[in-house]
Amino acid sequence: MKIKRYTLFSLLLIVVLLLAACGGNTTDTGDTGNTGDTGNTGDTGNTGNTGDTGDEMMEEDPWGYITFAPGESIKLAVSSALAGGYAVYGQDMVNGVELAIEDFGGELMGFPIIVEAGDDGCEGAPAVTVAEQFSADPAVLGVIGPMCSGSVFPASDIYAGNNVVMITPSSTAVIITARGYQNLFRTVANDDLQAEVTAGFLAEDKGVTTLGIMHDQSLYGEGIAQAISDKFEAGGGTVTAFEGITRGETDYSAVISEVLAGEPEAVYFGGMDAEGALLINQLRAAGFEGIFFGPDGIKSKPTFIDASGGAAEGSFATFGAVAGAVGAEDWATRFAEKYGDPVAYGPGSYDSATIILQAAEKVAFLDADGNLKIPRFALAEMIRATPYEGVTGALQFTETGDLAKVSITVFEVVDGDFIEVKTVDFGE
Amino acid sequence: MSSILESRSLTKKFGGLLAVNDFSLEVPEGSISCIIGPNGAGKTTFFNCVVGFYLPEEGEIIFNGKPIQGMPPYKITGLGISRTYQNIRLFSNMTAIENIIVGQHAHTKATMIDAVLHTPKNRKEEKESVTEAQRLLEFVGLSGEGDILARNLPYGAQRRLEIARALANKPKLLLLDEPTAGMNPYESAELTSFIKRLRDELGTTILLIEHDMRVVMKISEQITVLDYGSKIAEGNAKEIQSNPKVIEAYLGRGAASGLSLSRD
Amino acid sequence: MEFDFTRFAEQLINGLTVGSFYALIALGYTMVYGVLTMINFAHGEIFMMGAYIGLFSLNRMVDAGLYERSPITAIILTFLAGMAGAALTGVTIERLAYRPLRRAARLAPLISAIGISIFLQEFVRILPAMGEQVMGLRIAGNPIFPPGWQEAVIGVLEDFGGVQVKTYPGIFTTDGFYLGEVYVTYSRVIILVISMLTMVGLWLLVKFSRLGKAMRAVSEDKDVAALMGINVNRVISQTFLIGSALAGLAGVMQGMFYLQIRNTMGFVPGIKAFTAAVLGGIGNIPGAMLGGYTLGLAEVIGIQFLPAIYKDVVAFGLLVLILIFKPTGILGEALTEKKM
Amino acid sequence: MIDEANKLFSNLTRRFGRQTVMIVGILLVIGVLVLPVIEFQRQAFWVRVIGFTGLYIILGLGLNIVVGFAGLLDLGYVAFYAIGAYTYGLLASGQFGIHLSFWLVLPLAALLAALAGVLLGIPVLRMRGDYLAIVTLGFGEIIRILLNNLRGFTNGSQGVVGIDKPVIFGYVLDSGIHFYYMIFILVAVVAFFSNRLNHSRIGRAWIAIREDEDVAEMMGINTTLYKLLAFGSGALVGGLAGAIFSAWQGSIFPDNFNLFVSINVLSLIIIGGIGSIPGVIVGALALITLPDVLRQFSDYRLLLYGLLLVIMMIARPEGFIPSQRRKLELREEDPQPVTD
Amino acid sequence: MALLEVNDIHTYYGNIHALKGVSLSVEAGEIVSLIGANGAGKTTTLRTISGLLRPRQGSIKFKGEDLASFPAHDLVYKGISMVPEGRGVFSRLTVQENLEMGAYSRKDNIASDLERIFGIFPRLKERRKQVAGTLSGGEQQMLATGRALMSRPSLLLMDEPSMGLAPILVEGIFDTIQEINQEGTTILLVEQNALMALQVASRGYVLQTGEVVLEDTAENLRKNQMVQNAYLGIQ
Repeated sequence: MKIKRYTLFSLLLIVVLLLAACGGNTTDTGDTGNTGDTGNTGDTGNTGNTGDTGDEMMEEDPWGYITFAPGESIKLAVSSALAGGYAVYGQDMVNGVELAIEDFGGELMGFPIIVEAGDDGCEGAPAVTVAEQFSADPAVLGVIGPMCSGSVFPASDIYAGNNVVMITPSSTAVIITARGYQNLFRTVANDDLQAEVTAGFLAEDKGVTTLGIMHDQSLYGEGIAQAISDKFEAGGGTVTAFEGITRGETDYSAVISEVLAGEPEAVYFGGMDAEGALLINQLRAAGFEGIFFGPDGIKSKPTFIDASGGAAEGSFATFGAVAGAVGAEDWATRFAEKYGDPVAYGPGSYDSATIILQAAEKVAFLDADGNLKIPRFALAEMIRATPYEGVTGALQFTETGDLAKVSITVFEVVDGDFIEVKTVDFGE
Repeated sequence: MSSILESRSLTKKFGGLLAVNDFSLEVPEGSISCIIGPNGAGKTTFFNCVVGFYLPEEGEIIFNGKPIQGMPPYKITGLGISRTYQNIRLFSNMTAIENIIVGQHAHTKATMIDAVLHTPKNRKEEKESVTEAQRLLEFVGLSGEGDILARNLPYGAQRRLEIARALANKPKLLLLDEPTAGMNPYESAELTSFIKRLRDELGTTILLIEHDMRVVMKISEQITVLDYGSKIAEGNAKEIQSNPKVIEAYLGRGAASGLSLSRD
Repeated sequence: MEFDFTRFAEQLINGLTVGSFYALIALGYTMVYGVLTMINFAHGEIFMMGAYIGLFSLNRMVDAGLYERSPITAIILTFLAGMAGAALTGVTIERLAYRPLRRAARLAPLISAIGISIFLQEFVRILPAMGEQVMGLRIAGNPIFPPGWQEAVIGVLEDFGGVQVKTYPGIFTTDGFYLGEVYVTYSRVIILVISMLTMVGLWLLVKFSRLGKAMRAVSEDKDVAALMGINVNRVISQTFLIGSALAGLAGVMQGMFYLQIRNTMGFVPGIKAFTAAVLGGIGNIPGAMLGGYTLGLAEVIGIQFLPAIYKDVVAFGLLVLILIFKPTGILGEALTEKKM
Repeated sequence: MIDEANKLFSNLTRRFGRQTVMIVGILLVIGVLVLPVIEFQRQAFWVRVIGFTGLYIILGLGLNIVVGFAGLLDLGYVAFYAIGAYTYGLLASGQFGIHLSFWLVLPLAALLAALAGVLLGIPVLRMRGDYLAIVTLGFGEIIRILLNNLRGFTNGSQGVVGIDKPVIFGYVLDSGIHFYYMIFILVAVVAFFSNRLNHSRIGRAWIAIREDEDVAEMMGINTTLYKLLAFGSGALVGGLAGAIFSAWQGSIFPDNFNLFVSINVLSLIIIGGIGSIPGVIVGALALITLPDVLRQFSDYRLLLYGLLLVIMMIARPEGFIPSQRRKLELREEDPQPVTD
Repeated sequence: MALLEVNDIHTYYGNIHALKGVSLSVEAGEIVSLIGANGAGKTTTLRTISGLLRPRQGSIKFKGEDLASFPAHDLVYKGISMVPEGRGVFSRLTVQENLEMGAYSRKDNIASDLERIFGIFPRLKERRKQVAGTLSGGEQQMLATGRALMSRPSLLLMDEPSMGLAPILVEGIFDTIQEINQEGTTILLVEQNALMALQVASRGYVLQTGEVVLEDTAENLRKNQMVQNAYLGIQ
């Protein structure tokens, strides 16, 4: 009995400590003056909450208004994986949004802006719950995310039904934007465009005729791998192998042996950075000397290049952004100082957040009582109408929410960093 | 008397070990018969072969004129063979009455649909099961203790409950494996007369394994002695007691005198 | 594809390497199962903790220049640190999360273990962030901890865990030698040698040492073992200690030879090793080793004939097949199945 | 259910007084039913959260038949959920251009899942305890891998999207509230039936198998058949839940059906009190609702979840509302066991 | 001073009050028998003395030392050893390993003790390499007894050594008990076979529903009418 009580006590103690630790992180709940250890926004005594939008203005915006009483905070929401295996990317997104708010000045017409992050675990079901949460919250200005295509599908139904603007910085699946939602945008190129550039680069610039393809069996990885396979074969090349690996394993030598048995000149991997690092390392150990190529998911210095033990040297990756875009270098330095090197979606999230904030600034107004009002439909239209210069390049949306102009850049790993090799522009 | 159970040249091996070796036995219908023998002689193994728990390598087991070896235990039970265990194996977290109701399984018919929809058939059957179970509890002297969890019953009551559960199957043949194990002479004498009553009142044939010679000699009409899986003797109590082979292998001289010491 | 002997031989070596990891981790499952008849679902996370603690120590030795001066010493010390760290984790878990449930239902410790597994994964990930928040706590607007501490503590925590993948320094290269036509890297040979030596050592320990016999006695009957004068709790702790140390060894090996470690790295090997332990007959030590290698080889042989995505299907299919014919695993005793 | 509810009721009344319990109970039931009707600010969120909890209650009730009633440890329950979901997804979406009615596919999904349950049951019948656990776990993984890789059939990792919403008399059920009511009707139906099953000849046979399989067979119980019945009924319920999930969600991906779902469902029935129907509800509230309520602790969510599992198990190894019978099974009654 | 002094112990299983104040004593060199019906508390008494169960009340003194604070595994070091009910051999260990486990509490050379046990039970010597699970019931009983002796106990607790054994083996078991006793080991014996038990013992206690109802010399107990009726099967 003694042991049991003691155990319980210690466990409870841990919980209390954790809750205390969590307590330090109340920037998102906004109902207490916060202790603010993360750089954003100050102490705002929150007074009650205003529920509904002002009736008298309803007819003016077909989607209604987001209204803030004086002193209330504007929430910029992030839906992503914040715990579990994909949290590294989700955290990156939150960091990007945080930095965007800071650069924006931390407030909009005197109303403080805060980040509200929701954990969707990169999965459909919780993403819908998060979407219901954000949609039901009258203080949410817009949503950055969800990160994974599997979450975007079901969650976007909810956001669309509630007229909440969302921009995903990461979901590349082609059909996401094909459903006619007017509230949905993305700041990345879709799989087809990436595949076109990759296949073209491999076949024309590098003269590759045989390609072995691997993927991580995920929606993202297999999707892009399939697109590459189609484009490469359409261009007259031969795909010697199309094999999947299991995320979470470490020794991929067996699959590699099978892929190399077809003696491909190049190997493409549809998947993320961490597995990419393991693969390139083991490919080289297995004697492969050809080209290794991957999508934006592997374009990460810390988790691909640094984690590969030098084997990544000479590998290629595409990224849907202009290298050396205005201020990008300076931005990257500032980001790194604050949070460490961006992993993957930090820049895209930064741009997405800034786009929403800039559009909001243009459509927002104060009513007679001093409430801040943001018309929802006008906000979406403003986002669509306004060209934007960001750290990932010049962005401009189409009717469907895709990028009108996309630049896809091929990077090569040289001396332990990504160097721009070639940029292809799409759109007018 | 015809035999209800017959074993013909039965052989059961475990690896290289011959647990039961070319064993033939006839159990007369309506008798109380007994198998004795040293530990590891193959008595319980034989029981396990009869109820279908083990598949014998050779030989036949005939129950009521039909071969039953190779049939699954639940089917053999359905034919009318029940058993108890050396170290009581009740469903210890079920109540006494539930134990008996489970014992009636082979005779009840309710299907999943009946159970879910509470059909009249199901209700009638449930009612009858409870009545029958209560009757059996009374028979073994446990009336009023139906709602006690089996494992909370005293040892002797557990033995009787196990027999009641076996009886719920309305067996024609009841196999009892060391029913008096762990009982003192007083308790085992009580159980012995109960077993006799069983046969006399219900007409159930009884085959038991037993170490307590006082019990064996008192109630057995036929005694079979097993040693190393083979039959070494068969006969009535007197014949067995004086059989030199049995004394040598099993009883021992002292035990024989011990029997007389008990002035039985 | 026609049969290619060289590739087949290559795959066998791949299978043995992977099998070594499975076997080392499976041993912990099987040992714990032996003494407690519980599935220690958190065992994969103990493996992960070993890798993290190993890396943390290695970084310290690099900082101190020890690695420069004597790489071999540093590597050995890294292994020892990883093993010790994993062992400590295992023993602590047993003490806090399993021992109070020793007499509870069989599934209670399983759920507790699942809880611990999730907790450890998240703990390692969140540690730096948590440190930052705890260090940032204020009373009446004044920080509780002096700023100097904050930096040091957060630095240490960030060096230990965090959300990002961590990388061991590339100590072992992709160098190797040709065995006939088959290219074998030195690192694979080292993995095989270390694993096999460890396992033989363990086998000898369990077979012949006083502790080994005590472990076997405890696994059969705790009460009677206590009557022999065996301190049952201590033996259980020691079992966790040894099993966890083996997982720690595997964890450090993973880091050394595959470079990359992360907080979720325990999950897949954990499930596979559990499979291997059952395959060999859970509770049986040689069974776990055999199960590990069988599984590793089955996977590589399987993908010679099927697409690689079906590798796990092959693994589980083999398990089902073996259990159908031998319900207690390859070396499991049939004796326990139907004893009367 | 009625018996258990009565017992629960009398327990609670003893502790809190009859009136309080009645009032709280009535308020709870009304709250659940009325929640979607009254308007309040975060209503849609709450409807989603409670509705989703309801879905897990259904899953819990289904798995409870297998684990709680029949005592078969199933770690691959998600497979049946997946089969139900994909049955509806494939037969009512653009995937094959088939758009069958939800009401037609719902029973079909249940039957297919039940069939899969029986098919899984056949090879694993002879296995006991932990062997069963790993094989069922493997089965769940195999189903997920197949869903992920049978690309021509399931569209692989790219999932099935644009799944039809159910239509009733020309009225499309597309809001969360519709699904909310649909789910709670099903909760009531499944709870009612599973309770009747438990207190029937079938239920008693399951208990007997759980207690002592060999003896159960000696009672004339065809253990093979009854185990299959348990697997089949549990799977059937899982299939129903899956079909509703896929209609509600509108898109499904293999990743929705990972091992964590099985673990979650198992944990909730054990935390609630295995074998107990009110227990399943409480367990779901603790493990499904609570984490959603604690959303503001986003990055600590899983960490707390893991810790919660451990603490709840240690505090109440028999679960919050154990079934009367299980309560007795779970607690060994030895006084101060010394060898622990 | 008695070797073992049990004073008014109360032991519970959950809420079940199993021992309701049992007191007994064993002098050095004696064989003392505990007899009683099933559920009378005989085994519980032995398990409480050996430390596997803890009394809620009462004291147990061995060689004058209170045993309350010692866990079961420490008692072996003090000189108490037990042959548990149902024998409890480690079925996957060999005969020799089982015997070695018996000497777990000792660090000195055990070879001579092994020889001594093999002297008492030559059957065990023949089977020393055999796994204990394959032994017959009688051999397992020998092994359990031999194993308990390996710790060189001053007090040996034996729980139902004759249970489930063929009559011919039962004799041998009681012969051995006397032999062990003559070599200087004190024995506390729980036996269903009261007849035999009272023949080898010098004194005895009769337990009924957790209480001692009778204590006397073995000879007197054998003559006692109540004992004859209830436990010796003599009517």
